[in-house]
Amino acid sequence: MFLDFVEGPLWYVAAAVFLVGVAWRLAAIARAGLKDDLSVPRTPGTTGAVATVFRRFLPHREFMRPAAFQMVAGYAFHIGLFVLVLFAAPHVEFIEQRILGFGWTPAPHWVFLLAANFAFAGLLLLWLRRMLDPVLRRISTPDDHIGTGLTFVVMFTGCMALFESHDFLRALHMLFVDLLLIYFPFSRLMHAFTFIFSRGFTGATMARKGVSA
Amino acid sequence: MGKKSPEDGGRRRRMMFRAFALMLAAVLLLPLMPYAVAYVGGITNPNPGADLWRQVRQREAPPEVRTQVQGVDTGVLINARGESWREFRMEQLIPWSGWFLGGMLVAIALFYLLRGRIRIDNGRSGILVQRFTVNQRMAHWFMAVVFTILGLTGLVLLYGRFVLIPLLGPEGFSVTAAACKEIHNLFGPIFPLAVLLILFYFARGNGFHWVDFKWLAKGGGLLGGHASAGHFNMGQKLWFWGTLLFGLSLVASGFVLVFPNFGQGRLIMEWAHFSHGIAAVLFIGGAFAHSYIGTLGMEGALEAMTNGYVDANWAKEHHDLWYAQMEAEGKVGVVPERGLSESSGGPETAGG
Amino acid sequence: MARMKFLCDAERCIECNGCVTACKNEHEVPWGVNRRRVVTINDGEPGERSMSVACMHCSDAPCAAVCPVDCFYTTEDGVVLHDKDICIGCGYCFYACPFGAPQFPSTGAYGSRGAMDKCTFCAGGPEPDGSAEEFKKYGRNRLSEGRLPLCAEMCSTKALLAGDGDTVSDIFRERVTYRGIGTLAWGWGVAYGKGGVRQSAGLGGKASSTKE
Amino acid sequence: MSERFEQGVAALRRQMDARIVSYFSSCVHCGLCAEACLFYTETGDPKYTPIHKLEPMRKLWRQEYTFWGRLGVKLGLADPLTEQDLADWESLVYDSCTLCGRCSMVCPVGNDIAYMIRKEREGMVAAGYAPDGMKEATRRALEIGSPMGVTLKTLQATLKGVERNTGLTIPVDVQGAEYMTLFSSMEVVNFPEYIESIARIFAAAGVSWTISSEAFEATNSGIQIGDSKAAGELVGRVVSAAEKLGVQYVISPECGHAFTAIRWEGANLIGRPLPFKVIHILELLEQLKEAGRLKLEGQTDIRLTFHDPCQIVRRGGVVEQPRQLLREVAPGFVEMRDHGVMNWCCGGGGGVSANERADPLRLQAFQRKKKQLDELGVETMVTACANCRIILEEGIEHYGMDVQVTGLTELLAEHLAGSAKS
Repeated sequence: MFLDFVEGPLWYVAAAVFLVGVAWRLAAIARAGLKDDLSVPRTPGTTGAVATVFRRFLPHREFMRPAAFQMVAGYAFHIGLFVLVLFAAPHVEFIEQRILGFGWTPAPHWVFLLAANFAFAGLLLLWLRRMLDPVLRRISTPDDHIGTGLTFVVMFTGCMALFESHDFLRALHMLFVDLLLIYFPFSRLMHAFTFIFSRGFTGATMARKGVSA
Repeated sequence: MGKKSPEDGGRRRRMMFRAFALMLAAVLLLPLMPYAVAYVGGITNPNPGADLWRQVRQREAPPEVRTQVQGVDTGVLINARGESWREFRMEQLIPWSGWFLGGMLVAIALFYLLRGRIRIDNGRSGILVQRFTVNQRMAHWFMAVVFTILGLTGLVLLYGRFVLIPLLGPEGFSVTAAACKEIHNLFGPIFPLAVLLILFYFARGNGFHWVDFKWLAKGGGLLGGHASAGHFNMGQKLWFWGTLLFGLSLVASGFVLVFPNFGQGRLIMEWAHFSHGIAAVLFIGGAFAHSYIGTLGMEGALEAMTNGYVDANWAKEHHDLWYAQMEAEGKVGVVPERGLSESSGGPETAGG
Repeated sequence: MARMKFLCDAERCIECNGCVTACKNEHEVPWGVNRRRVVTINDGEPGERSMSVACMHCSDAPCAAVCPVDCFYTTEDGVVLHDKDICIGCGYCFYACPFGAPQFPSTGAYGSRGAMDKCTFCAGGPEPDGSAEEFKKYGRNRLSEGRLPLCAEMCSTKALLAGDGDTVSDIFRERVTYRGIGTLAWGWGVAYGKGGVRQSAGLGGKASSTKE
Repeated sequence: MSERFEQGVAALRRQMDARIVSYFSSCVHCGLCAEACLFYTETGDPKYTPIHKLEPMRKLWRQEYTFWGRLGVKLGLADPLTEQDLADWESLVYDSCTLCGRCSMVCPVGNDIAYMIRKEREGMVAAGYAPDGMKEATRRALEIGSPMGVTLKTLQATLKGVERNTGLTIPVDVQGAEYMTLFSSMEVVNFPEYIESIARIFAAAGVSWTISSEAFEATNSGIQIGDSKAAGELVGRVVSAAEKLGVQYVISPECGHAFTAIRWEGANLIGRPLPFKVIHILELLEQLKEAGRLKLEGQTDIRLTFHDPCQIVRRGGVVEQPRQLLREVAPGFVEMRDHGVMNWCCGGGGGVSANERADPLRLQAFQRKKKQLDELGVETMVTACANCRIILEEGIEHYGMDVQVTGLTELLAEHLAGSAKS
């Protein structure tokens, strides 16, 4: 019944908090408003905004070296997590049965393993750097550690439940998933959505100036 | 079906049967005697299957067999090594490693009681020297985290039946063991990365020199007088090379064990299990000592791995040659990267 | 007490794989799992022998000894069974088993090893006898219905014997006794052969060569 | 809580537009911006991490735009923004940021950190936490018309000298001229060569231009200190002068922030589109060259490099023009390793040069430019910003380097076809 609770009532609450919270945070951005830029643009801001959203997936050539660690570890983590969340077989099944009503082909075993390893290695390295690097120690907030830690625990319990024979392990995983969903809108994890706006705003401004940012 | 009968009853009945069978055989074989006599110099009425079955039972080279059932080792009629593997695991690995690891803990506790915490004799000078870079510390802690996760889950699978089932019950332990198995299998493939990082960031300064053997002869300063050491002393160097050796053997054997779907047979898996178990237990034992001396055992050692800086007096007392070198290079007393302590305090005033 | 045992008479087994098929069909085992297999020694050569192998329900079962989660148990009838809810699919029983009996379905979500599966001597598992759940996990429980394993019952040559070890060995002993020396019908070597018993039976080897 | 502080917080709150709210929401504290900031790379001090300089503004955002922040401050669990924070951060916000915007180029989530600091300064200055040097400069700009205290008289004296040297008449207050030029005080005082150069070039190219006696100052201290009101006032003066003279274009001189101030912030500061087009002198020169009106002759064979003024290149969008112009006259032109939109700042932009207490830090940060120059081994550096030029010269002198700094317009004027001087 623990499983029933975390996959039932708590899951609905968590999903609701997540959806409403994210909407609220995005609305806060909209509510803050933006004055029209009256300066005469060199190139249109809209295309610049779209371009920068994509361009910032890679650092500038000149900045490849300083950004090498963050890029390698960051991508290992993010791509791994992306594959895990959307293509792990039990997730596809859950999405099909509980959320969308349709599913897709899950990742094969070796892809899943690779993704999980990359995600864990990346997240661990990023977290360790946060705890060891003086710059990151200076700028990190409790939220950074809670967000990272919660993500780690969700991934960890997810792997614990891989054998799929014990409901308790599945419930444990779901519990942390619910907690993560509830925590999400109030935390740095929001960057998963807001990065589009940030890049877009900067891209628009810079494109107006004729600079590809 | 019938109730369980006492053991000796079964034996008695078996003996009776044997005796009976013998007599029966004798009676039945009696008419064959003439033939046997007729073939003197030949063989005496063998069971033609006997050679075959002897061969099958032979542990060294079982005959080749065929089967319609496809799968790993389906063509092996008798798995000859199974029994020796069982003996290794149940009668050697588990008890001996238990004694070894327990002994390590006892030895460390005794050492602590006898020697106490190794202090910085001259106290802290307040002058810092950078010992490890951010990348080195990251490599170290990455290894530490992955190693701890793998070690703990591995030990649960090794001793859990004897230690945890009485505590958690069979169902409770099954949940634990299933989780541990999955975590162990999943973090296993990350371990090579940790070994590589250690190799990459710590290989420099871990070559052996004459001074290291002198250090060893003096028992690292425990047996007689001050033992000189460079950036790493003999103990650390042995630990580094041990990490590589154990690490590589764990990685190699681990890969054989973690992916049973490449068709490797039991023989290879059992060998992998031998080396995996032995290397892991030795590695874990070493890690006990390593963690002790790096934290509780020695004042001023842990900070080398947390913020990267050590006190000059600590360096002089434990790594005098390295300290002298750092001094010569003017790297002693260099103001460390600020912000070591606080994460969100107000800034110091900017220059000028 | 009775100790349930299998005994395969290699002199009778004709490698028809009827036992394998019967087992699969009766228990609806998952794809890739073969609780029973027939192996043939010296296939296609003179002296070829076949025998049907599955879990032999050892008295001192190595699988049970090495299981890290201790999921094996022996029933009153001497049948070695295991609890799939406790099994973690580690594969250690497979290393220790002399007969290669433990099987691992790769039907888990990740194609990794699922809980171990093996011959139950048609005795089901820890669930209530004859329950649907028991059938799903372990297959049919014939023993509780007073019937012997289907593989043996289906064996057309009655090579595969199952039942109380004492009874089975009695039957076998009787067969051996009547059969005399091996497959050789009584007196064959004498009647048709020149080179002695072994040669006439088509068995090469030292004895016959020295005879030559 | 002082009234000044209240005003500061109110000013800071007004800056919280959609951009800043999304920027703070996106920041994951990855620390990459530190590697882009020359104050961090040259000191190794983590407090110079760009995003850390925004801590006061982040606190305000947190307590007003986030759930935990709101709750925490109400319950007294989280510390709210205090006056002490502003006092503590003043030096970080003003001394160790040149608004060069290099961090804005590397942020993986796309935060425009320089923009945020520019906005944070609005709150700082409203609360009274700004360096005295910059406050003074702003006061002078508002009262006298120039941050360096250059008056019309000074300009006239300089122009006289220019007329003497060039033999040309410098047009002042010519109604209906096509272009109105602005100068930075530094050009008037330190680099009259620039004025001479454009006079020669315009004469040769037949450009109809003028100087306004009412508004000739291009610099805008309000932008640097972060005072929109002052900045708007300063832009307003240029606008009214240009309207009076009826010019089509206003030329922004070789001065970095002056270009940003009028080209990109100008219209927004006065709240209406500018009644003229703003063109940077390098853009104009490039256009003239393309149109064949600017004829160059002769080439210098020395190896030289170009220092990109941040506000003109990265933050202004004039990236290719200086390079095309340079290649015309200097085949020995080589680029520094990081150039163009990823250049390194001289260390004196964003008002740091007007802030005396930042001098030691600025000179330390100059090591970055020194490394770049040492790597190339050039002895001549061309730039297009009077402020950069002064800072570069100071740094070069401080480190005893053997590098000459010159303005791009001057270099071009030297190679003007039929030029008397070449």
